[in-house]
Amino acid sequence: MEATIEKQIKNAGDLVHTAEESLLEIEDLTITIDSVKKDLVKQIDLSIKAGEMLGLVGESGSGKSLTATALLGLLPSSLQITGGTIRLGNHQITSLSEKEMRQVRGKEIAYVSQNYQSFFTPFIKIGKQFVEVIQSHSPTKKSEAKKIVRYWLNKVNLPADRVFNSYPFQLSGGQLQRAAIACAILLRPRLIIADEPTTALDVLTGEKILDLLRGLQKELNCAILLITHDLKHVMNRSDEIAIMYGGQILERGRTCDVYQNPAHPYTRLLFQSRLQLSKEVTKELRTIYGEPGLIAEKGCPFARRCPYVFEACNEIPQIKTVSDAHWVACHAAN
Amino acid sequence: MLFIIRKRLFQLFIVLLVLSIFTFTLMKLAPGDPVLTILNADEMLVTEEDQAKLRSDLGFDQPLYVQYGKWMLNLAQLDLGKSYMTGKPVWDELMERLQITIELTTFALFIMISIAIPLGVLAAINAGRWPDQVSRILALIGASIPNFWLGLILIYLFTFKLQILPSSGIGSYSHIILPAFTLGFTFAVVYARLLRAGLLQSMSEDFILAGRARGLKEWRILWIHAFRAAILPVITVFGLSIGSFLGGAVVVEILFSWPGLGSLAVEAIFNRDYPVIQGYVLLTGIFVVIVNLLVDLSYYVIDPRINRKEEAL
Amino acid sequence: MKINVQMPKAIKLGIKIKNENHMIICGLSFLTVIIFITLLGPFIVPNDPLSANMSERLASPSVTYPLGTDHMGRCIFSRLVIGAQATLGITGLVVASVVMIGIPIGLVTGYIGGRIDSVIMRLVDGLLALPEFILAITIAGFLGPSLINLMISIVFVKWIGYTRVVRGIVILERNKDYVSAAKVSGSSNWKIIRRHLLPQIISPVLVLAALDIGKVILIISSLSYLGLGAQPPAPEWGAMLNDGRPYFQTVPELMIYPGLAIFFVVLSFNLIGEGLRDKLDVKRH
Amino acid sequence: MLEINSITKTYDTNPVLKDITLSLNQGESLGIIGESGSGKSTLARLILGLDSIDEGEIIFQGIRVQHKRNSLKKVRRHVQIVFQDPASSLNPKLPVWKSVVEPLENYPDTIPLFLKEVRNNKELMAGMLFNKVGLSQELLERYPHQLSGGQKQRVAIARGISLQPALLICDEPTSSLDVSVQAQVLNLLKELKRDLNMSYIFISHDLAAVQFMCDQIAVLKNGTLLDMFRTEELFSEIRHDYTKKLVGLALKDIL
Repeated sequence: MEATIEKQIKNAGDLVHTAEESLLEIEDLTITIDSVKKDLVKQIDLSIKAGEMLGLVGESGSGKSLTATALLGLLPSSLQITGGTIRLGNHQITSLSEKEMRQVRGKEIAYVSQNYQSFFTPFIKIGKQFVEVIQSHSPTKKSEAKKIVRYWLNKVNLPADRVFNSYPFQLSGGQLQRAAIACAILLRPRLIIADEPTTALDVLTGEKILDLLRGLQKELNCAILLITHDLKHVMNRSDEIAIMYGGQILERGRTCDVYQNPAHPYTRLLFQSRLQLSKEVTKELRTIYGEPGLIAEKGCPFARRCPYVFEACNEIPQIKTVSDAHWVACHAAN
Repeated sequence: MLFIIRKRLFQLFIVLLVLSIFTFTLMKLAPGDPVLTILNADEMLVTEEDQAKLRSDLGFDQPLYVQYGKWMLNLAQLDLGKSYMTGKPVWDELMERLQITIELTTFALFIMISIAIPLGVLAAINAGRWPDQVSRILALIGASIPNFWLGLILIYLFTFKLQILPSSGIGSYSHIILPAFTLGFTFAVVYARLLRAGLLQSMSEDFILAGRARGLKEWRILWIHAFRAAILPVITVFGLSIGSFLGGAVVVEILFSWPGLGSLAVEAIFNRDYPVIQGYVLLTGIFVVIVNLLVDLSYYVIDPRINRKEEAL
Repeated sequence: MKINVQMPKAIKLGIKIKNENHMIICGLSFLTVIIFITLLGPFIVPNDPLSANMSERLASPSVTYPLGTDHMGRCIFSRLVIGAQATLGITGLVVASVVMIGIPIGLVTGYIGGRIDSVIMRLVDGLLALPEFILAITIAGFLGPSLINLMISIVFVKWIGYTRVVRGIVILERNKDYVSAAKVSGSSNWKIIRRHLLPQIISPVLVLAALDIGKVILIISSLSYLGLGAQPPAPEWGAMLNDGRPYFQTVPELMIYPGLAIFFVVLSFNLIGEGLRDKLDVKRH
Repeated sequence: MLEINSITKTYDTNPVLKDITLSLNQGESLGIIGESGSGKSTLARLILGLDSIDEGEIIFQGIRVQHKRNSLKKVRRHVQIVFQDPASSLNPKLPVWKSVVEPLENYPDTIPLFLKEVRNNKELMAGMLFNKVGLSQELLERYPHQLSGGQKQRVAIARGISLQPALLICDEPTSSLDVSVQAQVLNLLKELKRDLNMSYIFISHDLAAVQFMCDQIAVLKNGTLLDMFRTEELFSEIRHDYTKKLVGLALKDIL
């Protein structure tokens, strides 16, 4: 009894500590296509505190998945980080060697992807792949590793024995995504990157997956970066959100602040054009002009679709503080 | 699993049927009289009676379908008739030569694998850089060079100029090196490209990214997670091209005076020794089907998903 | 040790296009030269490729005989040039017939499916087990060695490959939404095949044909080398190699020239085929 | 207009649709809601005669849909479809305007009101249709891969309305599109429905989209029709538990 209380206190202490200092700190990150010198991600700043969830929202081509790949140090060689830094705890990810980075991956940063069907290698039994992860990070006896795997499979409400001995194709989508989450938390990472974890799943199943993720996060006190194209996935769950467009972050802040007072036209329009169930059926939906591929080369990337565009939008907007912990990059906002 | 075996057995049946009708028809269409061939071979004075007797001995005076039926019945008992030239049973002759050919092809296969896998993997992990270009050029050469010409060049170099390897005959390992390399090389470089393509494909799968994100070591990613998916198309193509492999073996056997099945077949062709040719074709057909059955079965070992796909059929 | 993937498409293309184009251009220019020489052959050869002159046998290159003479005193250069006609002509005929047979059968069986398809495919599976080379040997063996028999036997086996490829693509495509959409649009089966499916198979067949031309040339020359194809004194490259065999320790040129000729012709087709495959992004079948 | 009588469909051995009965009146729109694997797309394919029916029958304006050429051709004159993924529903090797006018080529006697003046000129018809769905004329000669997702879906819609069908089936028309484009396409579909006086069968997993689009809603799960009601009664107490669950979830999104 005392032990658990002690733990609680310790956890609380952690929280206080991390409220000041964030676990993950991305500063000025720029990712460039080597061959044509085009920036796909431009000078973005992000941070996540331990035990919190950051929702990174963006449409296709916004650079959100690329950012995740950069965090894992798995950018393809044609793309390069040409500026900025990524820090996770004490690790300066951008300056780690490939070997050091490998040890960070899986142990400190875990990854859950959208494509649950192809998350595990299709012709190796799930249990074996879990054991492989454990043994890749620390020499562990197989029986010992098995025990750990069983523990976490149970934790995500899967029949541990059956799943352990199954091939990936023998599980349903929901089960696979649970297994993927179990695999992610296997080594108690400090950060989980979940890249559209529910997009390919049914609505109800997806909901359960997100709840599970949220629950585990609380328990493990880890940070989650939830990448999604859909605001609704993050609004109820994440502590902070960041809205990305054309490789830049247009707005970021505490979720409730952004929701109550969206400062960027894009954020506002995204909220307004969302289809919502209501007693009163709307006659016509509010729309945003153009498509996500329409990215302004210069200045504010949203300028070509923005109804409030004016001359100044040719320049990259300064980041303005809307309120405490709520920032926006827009000339029109004040 | 049973499904595949059934499918292949059915194929074997079709192959034997088609091949038997095919060779049987050809034999009947063939110019010249086999009776004369046989009698000439025995270097006797040929009389009309002799001919007629032999003709009825061989059953050539009966209607075609009866001849075919009889021939098939014999075939079912592995009786392929007797060689016109040596008078020995064709089956025995084939088996004797088969051993020698298998020796050659096994060795060639071994050379092929030991070139193809390292070259393919090297090309894949260096995609776009010089090892990849080298493998590409080698593959182009391999696919463009007539293998008998390659063999001739090798003989010229190693037998005539350097005088370190024999150019013909069998007996020792030094005898097998040149023919096996000639046969194996042209296939090896092509398979290396296939393996490279397969590896690049499987390395771009999401599960590879997921594996890296779990912090797996790169060699494990390559050899344990990617390789298995990459090897499937290579095996498939191998099954499909086993025929050309055997065809290549014929040329190589002639070139290096290797007394295997291929040499036997070519000798038989020049001697119009039809039963032997028939036997050779049938044996080759069976061999190809069996290799393809093995290829199919290897899928099961490599990819457990295939079981399920099949159930869905 | 890391294989990098997931390049955005545009970048991938940027790097690749150069390489493919080089290959195609290289192949095409080889080929143009070869075809040019072949067509002009009768006008540019210095000597009659068939006339033997035993007093000049195995002569070294000279003004009269640019590449010297063979064991019967025939002009090697003239024989090479005239030999190209036989090789290229036969190969062209074979590949054209194979394409004409293979495509329609593949289209129809693939699109209609059902029983006709399974019967034909079973048969085809069976035939596939007959390696073309061995079949060609057999036919040559029974019907006597000749170029015509050689052609028949290659066509007999090769069409299967085209049928399979075409059928595979058709089966893949016919279940896609755009074919359903065409059906819903009221298009007839014939129109769907012609307008929607045929264009999908052109690139793969083109690639396959380019690569097959090389293979057919190799088969023909190998069989001629074995003495089962072109018959002496016809100036065929494989046959020339066969002729030169006994002398090649002393006069290796007899083997080198025809071999190089075969190699370069096949290489140019392979360059075109490989280049096209990459350029048109055709998967291997 | 459309009657579906106890339809059953089985693929291999697993039943995809079990005893489905539905009907739709002229001018009304029906939303079909269900998760993947509920059989909703199969239903669409059956109505169009793209798959054969195992049991039961589908009758459209008095014509029985079956695998006979002339019956199918008659039905398809009045029933068209917009598929989920525009990338695969347009022939990649054809300039998009040709895809758009394909139905008009096959039904030379059909003269939709809005194409009356240009009926004998394919290019002009395609141009008019592009206009109708809000696409610029410059895009006519493009190939599908040269268009964005939203543009491709507009092309598919243009093809769908080209015969001015009585019934347009929309099979998840927005689920492969980006969020900011979905609203545009839904608005367009709603506008066209009014404009051309079409009925819709609108298939979706998104309750809000169905509510926005349709007069009636049918709920499918594992091939069974669980619930069917007029859109106004969506929040009624007598809804099936599963429907209530979906509604609850959708309402949770309202912040």
